Amino acid sequence: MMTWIFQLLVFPGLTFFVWIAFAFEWLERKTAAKIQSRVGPLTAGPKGLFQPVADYFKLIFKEEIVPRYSDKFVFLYGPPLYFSVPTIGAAFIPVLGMTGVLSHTYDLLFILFILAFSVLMASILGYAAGGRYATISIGRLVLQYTSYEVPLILSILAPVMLSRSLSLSKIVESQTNLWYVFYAPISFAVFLIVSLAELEKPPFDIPSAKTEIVAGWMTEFSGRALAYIKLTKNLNYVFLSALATTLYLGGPLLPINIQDDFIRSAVNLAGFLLKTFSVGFLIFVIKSALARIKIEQATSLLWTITTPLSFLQLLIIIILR
Amino acid sequence: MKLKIRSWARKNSLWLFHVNAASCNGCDIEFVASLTPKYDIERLGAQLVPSPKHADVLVVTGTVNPLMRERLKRIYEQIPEPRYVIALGACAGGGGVMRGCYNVSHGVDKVIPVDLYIPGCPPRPEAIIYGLKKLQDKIIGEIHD
Amino acid sequence: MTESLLSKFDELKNIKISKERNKIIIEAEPDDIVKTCRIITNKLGIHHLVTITGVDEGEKICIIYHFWSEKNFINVLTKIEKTSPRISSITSIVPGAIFYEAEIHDMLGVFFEGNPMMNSHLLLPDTYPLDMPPPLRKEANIEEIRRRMNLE
Amino acid sequence: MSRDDSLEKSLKETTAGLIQYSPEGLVPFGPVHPALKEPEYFKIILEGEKIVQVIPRIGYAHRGIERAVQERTWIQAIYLVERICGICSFSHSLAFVQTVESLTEYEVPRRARYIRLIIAELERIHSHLLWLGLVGYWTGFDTLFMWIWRDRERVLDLIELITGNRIHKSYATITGVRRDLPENIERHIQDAMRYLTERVNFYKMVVNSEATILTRTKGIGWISPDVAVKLCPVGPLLRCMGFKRDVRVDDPYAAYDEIVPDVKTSTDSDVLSLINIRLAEVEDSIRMILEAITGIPTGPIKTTIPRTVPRGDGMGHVEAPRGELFYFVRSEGGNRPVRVKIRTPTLANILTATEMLKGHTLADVPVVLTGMDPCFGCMDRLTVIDLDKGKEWQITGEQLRKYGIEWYKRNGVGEK
Repeated sequence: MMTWIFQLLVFPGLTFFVWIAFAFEWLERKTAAKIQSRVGPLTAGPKGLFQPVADYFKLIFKEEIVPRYSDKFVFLYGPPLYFSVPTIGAAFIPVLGMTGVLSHTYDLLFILFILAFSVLMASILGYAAGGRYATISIGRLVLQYTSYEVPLILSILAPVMLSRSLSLSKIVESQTNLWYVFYAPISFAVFLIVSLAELEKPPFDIPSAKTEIVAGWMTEFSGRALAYIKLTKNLNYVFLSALATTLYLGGPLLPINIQDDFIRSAVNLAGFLLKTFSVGFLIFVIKSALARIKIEQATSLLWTITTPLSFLQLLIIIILR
Repeated sequence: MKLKIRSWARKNSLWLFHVNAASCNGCDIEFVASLTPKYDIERLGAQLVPSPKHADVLVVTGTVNPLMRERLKRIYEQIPEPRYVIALGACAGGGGVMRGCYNVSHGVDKVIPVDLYIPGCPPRPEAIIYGLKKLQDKIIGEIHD
Repeated sequence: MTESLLSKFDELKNIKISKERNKIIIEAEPDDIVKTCRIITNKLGIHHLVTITGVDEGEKICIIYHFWSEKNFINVLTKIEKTSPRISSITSIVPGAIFYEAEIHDMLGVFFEGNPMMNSHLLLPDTYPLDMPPPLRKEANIEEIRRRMNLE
Repeated sequence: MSRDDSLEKSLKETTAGLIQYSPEGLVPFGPVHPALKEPEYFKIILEGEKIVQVIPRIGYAHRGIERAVQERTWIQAIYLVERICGICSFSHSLAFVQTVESLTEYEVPRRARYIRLIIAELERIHSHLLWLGLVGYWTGFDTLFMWIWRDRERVLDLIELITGNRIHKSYATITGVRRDLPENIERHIQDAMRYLTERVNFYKMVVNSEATILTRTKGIGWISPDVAVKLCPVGPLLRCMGFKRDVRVDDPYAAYDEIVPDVKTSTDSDVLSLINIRLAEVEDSIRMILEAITGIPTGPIKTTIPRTVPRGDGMGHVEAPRGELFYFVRSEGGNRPVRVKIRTPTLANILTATEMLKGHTLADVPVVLTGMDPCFGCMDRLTVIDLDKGKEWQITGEQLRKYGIEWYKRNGVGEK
């Protein structure tokens, strides 16, 4: 029981993922800056490493403005709830061994639910805050969600079919010999594209397009609430990268055989971090090289290209087996 | 300790919201230029945010004409505390070359309180970086007092 | 050049045409302004209205329509009384004139009959005192205007 | 005939909209909006995501310069008019100075005319690159924005080297320019131009091949040329509709009679063609600058003239980066102008831009509206959108229904 609580709270659980989320934001900003031939954050901590921490603490200590026409209860208590969504999801990710902190037979169904719930929470938050930019933003968010959910489920189905299991630990276990990215490369690509849509990053940053609708559904939030929302968005980032790692890159497992338990966990941890940051880095590079598209273009792209591609992958798997 | 963390966080995370209050664009393009590769104020942790609700620093350029006056006040009120105002350029500082025109306030400080003036017509990006540095010093000093 | 131009305007009386460098100046009566502009656009085929200028000349307000064709400015000049500054709008002939006319309405208080923007401000703030003369009139006192708009 | 009718109807709607507002689906765009660095207010009426009506309210950057110029002497006025706009500041001073010169009969030395051409073309490159970078920003392509602005610094460095300032150059004066070219400038210009040629070719490749940019710009903002020409647009906006009109060729000034610009046109009349026209103009400017710097004559850079200007009406125009910039100056023989009228390209183009927007979606607004390269600082000298927050939405919504224009007046006064 104590190990379980320790795992959940400190290592490798909530706090662990929060620190990775900060590191992800730093990496995102640094990568974007390097691609744009800038320097990026530099003065906060070594190489600006503590920049996201500074942003977070500053927001925590700031005044929180509650708009007059907002739903005050949801406005105040929604952001912590929103924060909890990817945190619970992250507990299912195997980090040290084959299993995560939480684990059961139907992990993936729960994770799909988590991904949907995150969008739902965003819509509720935007709705509670009110304002016309939020209204347009939610419309786009929901439309985008309905377009990418089918390719998302189809792309997750590939590892499920290959391992014949819905449990993450089973999926990781069956990848000991060869990662699924080699069996199902198309699905992996589709998963990355869908991740961009889920994370509202270019070219799918339509619901928070700042040159059109200010900050979308986040426009009205300030102070503590904004700190939670920003952190949650980074956690989503980590969560999706970790999920890609688990489903396609063999989870934390590295092709090394070690007997000692402690050293094996340490190596697994290193493997997990390496793979997650690589996937994250890949997403940063893709997003920096693209412009935003329009919502109808996004919908047609997701429906007419990614969905048939995912089907094609599934068909190949069926034929080859 | 808490104060130290707080002032460190505030100093290193200045989120800017830019308002062009009837300016000639000179200051605005120099301000945007200070975000771009050659100058890059993101090094200091500053970034441009789209909504005043997310901002810490209000950067005002221009001569603040009567149409923009009320807008400016309203935007200022939307910025959560603690907030700082930078008056960028000669026009925002005190009217500049437009002083005496019928549709011009003589400076931003006639409308909202100002923390920092960056003079110049327009100020060079180097001056803007120096100004931000000054603001950071002010923030640290302010909390120790 | 001026003669051939003059022949185009035969249906109008009281018209004077002079040329100086690349400036052709057509002086017309205020009532004939729509007809003159129609001749310019239809008969001469000049569609590019550069702008409309209004000048306060003391007792009269001079309104100049600047057209540009090939190598020349064609200026239609007309003068209206300051006491009743009204003139018909040319927006039915040149739709692009809407903002130019509205600008003169703001700046000199000339009313263009037929222009839909005549009861709102184009450039001036809504706090501009209505009983004060428009800012580009000679009698407008800048200091007084500033005081009235609470800018001092 | 039917086309004319539909234009008239559409215009009537626009202008009627200036007076009566419909509260449903109204989205304010400005005056303080992340897409526009300048304050101007466009009320956009939507049906879902489709735009049915755009209503501009200009005046957020109005300062009253036309009146102030009348209280300055001829020389002081130059420094005031160039502060109308920070992007095309040299075009403003050049247009004013040329208009005054047309009144005075003094010849501008040939070397000064060449130097004017060089600065005017450098400014055009700087302005077009700035705009293209912002297109990247508006379409959410930050990398393109940063790269272009980095390259733009090379042009600003050159301008600083020649005139002593980055933005407001204070360089033109009546009958000449204020300083001579510094030594070794030829080498600096050639280095920078070689670098820019390479970069412009790269950007040409990027905007014409990068799929996300193409989907955002190709076919967007289409307007029928027959309709548009009646709205009197100028500059690249007119050239993208196939009209070969450029003040530098139609009415040569500076040294444009000796170094003739190659006017590029397109018949696509969409945002992509605007980008391509502007990039082609940048290439042409590079060529003209190189020609001018190699063939520059020696001699004086200005002539001394009395402080008064003879009586008369002067008209002058230059091709600013955004289009035709027109000045009217009336002198009564004194040491200061009696009336200076300025018509900036943006005021001429804004009506066309609002027409271009109709039928497109909200996502196109920043791209189309800024596709004309608005410079509201210019327009508002005498003349952008609204970031009102949700809490005001409901108040104004009620007021709109009740008062119509009354609301409009009150909104300027502002209610919290």
